[in-house]
Amino acid sequence: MSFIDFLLQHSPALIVAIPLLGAFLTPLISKINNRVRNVFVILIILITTILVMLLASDVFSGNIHTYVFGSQDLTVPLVRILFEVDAMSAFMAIIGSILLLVSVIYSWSFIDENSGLDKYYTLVLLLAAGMFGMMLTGDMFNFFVFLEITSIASCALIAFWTNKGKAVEAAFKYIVISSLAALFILFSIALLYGQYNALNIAVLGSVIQFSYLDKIALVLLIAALAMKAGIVPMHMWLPDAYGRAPASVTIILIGATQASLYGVFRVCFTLYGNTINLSSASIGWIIVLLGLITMLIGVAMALIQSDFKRLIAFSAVAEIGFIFLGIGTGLTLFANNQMFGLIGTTAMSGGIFHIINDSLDVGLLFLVAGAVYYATKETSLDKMGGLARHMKYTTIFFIIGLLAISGIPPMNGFASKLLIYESTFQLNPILSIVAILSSIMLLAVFVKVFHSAFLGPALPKFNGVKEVPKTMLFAMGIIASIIIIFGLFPDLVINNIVDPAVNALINYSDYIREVIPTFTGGF
Amino acid sequence: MAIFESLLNTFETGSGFWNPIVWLVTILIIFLIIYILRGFGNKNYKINTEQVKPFLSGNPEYDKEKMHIKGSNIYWGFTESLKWIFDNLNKMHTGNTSDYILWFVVIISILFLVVGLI
Amino acid sequence: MNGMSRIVKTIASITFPLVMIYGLYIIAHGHLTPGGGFQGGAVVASGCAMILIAYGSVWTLGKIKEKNLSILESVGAICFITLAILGLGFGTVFFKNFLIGSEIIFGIIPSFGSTISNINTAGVIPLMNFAVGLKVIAGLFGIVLIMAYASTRRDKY
Amino acid sequence: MSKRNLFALIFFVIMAVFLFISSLMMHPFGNPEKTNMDDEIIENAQIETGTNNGVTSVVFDYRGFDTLGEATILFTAVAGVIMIFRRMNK
Amino acid sequence: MIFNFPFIAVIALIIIGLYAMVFRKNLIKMVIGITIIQSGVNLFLITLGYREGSVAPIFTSLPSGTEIPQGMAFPVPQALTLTSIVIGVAVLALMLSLIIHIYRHYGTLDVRKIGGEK
Amino acid sequence: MILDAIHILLPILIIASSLFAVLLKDLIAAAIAVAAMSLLLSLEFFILQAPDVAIAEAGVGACLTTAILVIAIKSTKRMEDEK
Repeated sequence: MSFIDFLLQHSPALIVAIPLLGAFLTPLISKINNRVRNVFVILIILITTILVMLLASDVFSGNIHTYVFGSQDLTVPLVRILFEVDAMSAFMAIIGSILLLVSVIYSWSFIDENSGLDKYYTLVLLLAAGMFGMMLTGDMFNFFVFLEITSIASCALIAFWTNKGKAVEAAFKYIVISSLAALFILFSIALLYGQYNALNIAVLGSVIQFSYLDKIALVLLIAALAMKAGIVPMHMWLPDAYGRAPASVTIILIGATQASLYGVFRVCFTLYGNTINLSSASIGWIIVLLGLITMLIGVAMALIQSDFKRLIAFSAVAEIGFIFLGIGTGLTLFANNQMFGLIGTTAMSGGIFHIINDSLDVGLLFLVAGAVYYATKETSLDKMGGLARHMKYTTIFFIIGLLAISGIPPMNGFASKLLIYESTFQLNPILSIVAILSSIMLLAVFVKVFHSAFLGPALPKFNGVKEVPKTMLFAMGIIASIIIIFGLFPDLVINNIVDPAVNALINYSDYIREVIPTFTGGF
Repeated sequence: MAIFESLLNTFETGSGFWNPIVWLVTILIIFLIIYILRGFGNKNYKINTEQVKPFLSGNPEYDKEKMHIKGSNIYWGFTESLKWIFDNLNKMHTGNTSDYILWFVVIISILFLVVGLI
Repeated sequence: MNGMSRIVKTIASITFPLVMIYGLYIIAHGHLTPGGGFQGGAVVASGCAMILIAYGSVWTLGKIKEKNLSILESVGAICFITLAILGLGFGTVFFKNFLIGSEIIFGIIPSFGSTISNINTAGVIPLMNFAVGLKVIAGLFGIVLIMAYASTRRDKY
Repeated sequence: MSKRNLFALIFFVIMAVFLFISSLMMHPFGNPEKTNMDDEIIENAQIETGTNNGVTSVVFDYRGFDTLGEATILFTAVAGVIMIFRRMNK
Repeated sequence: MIFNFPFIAVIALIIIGLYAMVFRKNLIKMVIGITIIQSGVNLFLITLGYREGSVAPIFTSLPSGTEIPQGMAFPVPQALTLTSIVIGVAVLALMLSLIIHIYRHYGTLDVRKIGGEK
Repeated sequence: MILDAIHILLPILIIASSLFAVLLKDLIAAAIAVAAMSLLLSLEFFILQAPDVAIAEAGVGACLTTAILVIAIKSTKRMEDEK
């Protein structure tokens, strides 16, 4: 067995274990030198990214990886913890690794002036481990544990600037909300455990019956995970947290939010996959309606904000609505085979493609906001103006982000939004009209930002403003280049990354059959 | 060269298509038009002279800060005409942690009614 | 936080060793009787918290620094994850109980059913108990110590 | 009672009613219906892991990865508390 | 036969905790509410794993005549509860240290008076 | 039979102490009520044949949680004044 095969076989565990080991070692390594610590953290994230890419390239070719902890064989999957990586998990893990890598590079100079940096990097690595654990695990309770790791680490990171009262307050709101959500998730896991005496997602998915208790558990799981993902009207923690955290943390928080979103889809499609005929229509319509409200309210609130990061946070809420709309349209038609083949797959590939586009676009905009804050120490849009004269490259990156998030053709947002518009139009024209309307309003929101922050006369108070350091520009450049590549060649991305993920969600029986070979269900 | 060919594939969505070559050519043509238009510009424009200053009907020039339209004033007409919507939205976002949890309870009970009874 | 009266201090210092012995017993016998790393760690940490309340956080912080506790916790966590990774090295997968059946240390398998307790069983589990116990003692006591100390400090913003 | 509290109380009662019904629909107290996973653990714990304590065998062997996560949570919380109470000036 | 009374108690604990979080105005009362919900869920997990007339899943000095699988309580929920308890104390410590900071910044613990971020 | 009575009595006591924890205006008293709830809960765990969890709950819930709560209350404000 060659070394690559060995790595590939153990990569699901290593992807979580390496950031954890790095997090435990960081307090000791930071005794040496600050520079050594930064290099060490970047190295850890880089190794993890390479492992994720290795695993993903194998998973996208059609294999589902399983990894049993503490035992070699799959004969006793009932008792041990199982990691199960299908294309959807690998897709999410790719997003997470890109965001982490960018964030760590960006942090090098962005956060450099503050104290407590060794704890900062420790928490970033822990957040990475929690995110990857949520995305790769195949066990309900393990999912809960990693959810808690993610939320505790993100809460501590949101409160990084403790001398600002609002940051501490946002962190408190975040931890209250997320621990409440986690407790309800634990409660519904206990409901499922009490009925079926199993904790594995695949095992539960093979025996689930949609009884009364199952319905209660489904509702609690969807509501709690949707609250963690920031669905209106449970989104209000999100602008507080995103707006007050340092920009380098916010971009990882996007990844954590997407991990909760992944949880919603995993619960709807895989855990309750066997009862999909009973549940799909009503749950699908609920998700579509939540998505519509999310888009409209998110974008309307973004229009009247005057704080730069808070405005972007509200538009991030609106973007999550697009994802919910796409996936919900697919779920609504899931029981209807004929319609699903026509519309559903398109809608779902639009929704899933939009996950990666959303995290890249919103991430780039947050990084730009952080760069503006770094250069001017100013967050309010009313006090900015004429920054394009001092910060050329940042302005270019902002324009790229603006075009991408509002779905203007040469950028990546266009491709996924086009898919969503087309499919929802065939289901019900009102849905796509609302989607297009909120997309237009998103453009209006960011044109406002572009005008008030970057255009206009050169204000005398910003005379000394200089361009941000090269590492921050490099981090923004990575995301911008990925956005342009995705925008120019969407066909490539959809064929190689998105379609396998969509198929993994639709063919839930493959996921279950990997653990229980005798399972006969699904299509 | 299979990868290279797959890069240039046309992406079809059913009623629309997307080809990178077409778009690159379009962008090139736009830049060409911009370049040509720029060529018609006035040659004797001089920086750091009176020509640069804005002409405000003979009035003196305001401060730079006053010349710039603030961010919250840009869509004034739009927000003013839809004031009732934005007022209600602002009332909804109280910033109170108890209310956040209350919305969670509301959504859970609505979903219970929808999923549990239907 | 200031210390309490002399009576409290004396009684706390008398009770402290007993609590410590009980907690360490729970950690060491985790694989035989009720208990384990977490429970024993919690008991020991609550004993330390008693000393902290009795003598005051300033005195306690003179004896033991929060940085040392943090490093101790890191060491405990590294020991735990190293034992897990050694399962990959000596065995085949993560968390493989590679010592069980090896007849070296902790390698004996007890007979099935009701048995007398033999501490030399259970493979890596006693080692993991010790690592987790160290980590939990340092972690929980560290939390209480930092919070008690920080509540006396008044930073101005 | 303010308008908000009345609004809250209505939805609170709906949620409570559904949850109480769910507690009545559970299996009878003390007689779980399905027991396959736990029976398998109890039967094999002593042979496979060598522990006399079934709970410890689950905590450190069968579900050892959860325990790693739990230890990580404690580590995270300590790091978070230290970071929150750090001195801001460098 | 006691008609599922422990399960009803679990739900009652969860509802009481939620009541504290939605209707009480003090931040520390909200934290206490989370602790109560946590206790309720822990009790639920342990109650699920109880078999009538069983003994704890520990083989050392087992009472003679115990049937091996049927006569023992479930070990898995107990392990899960251990994890849940440690998670609870970690979250509690973090929340309370944030509350100390909030009190220093705002000088109050009333949930309606802090923040005011619209 | 007597076990059934305990299984009914202990949850009632737990609920009562949790109600005290929620309703009392004095936060120190509420923290003590939380400690009492944890102690009763650990007794209930012991009766439900979970001695491991009972030890952990007694150590963490009844001792450390109370210590942290009391430290936090002492460094903020003791009484809850609602207006």
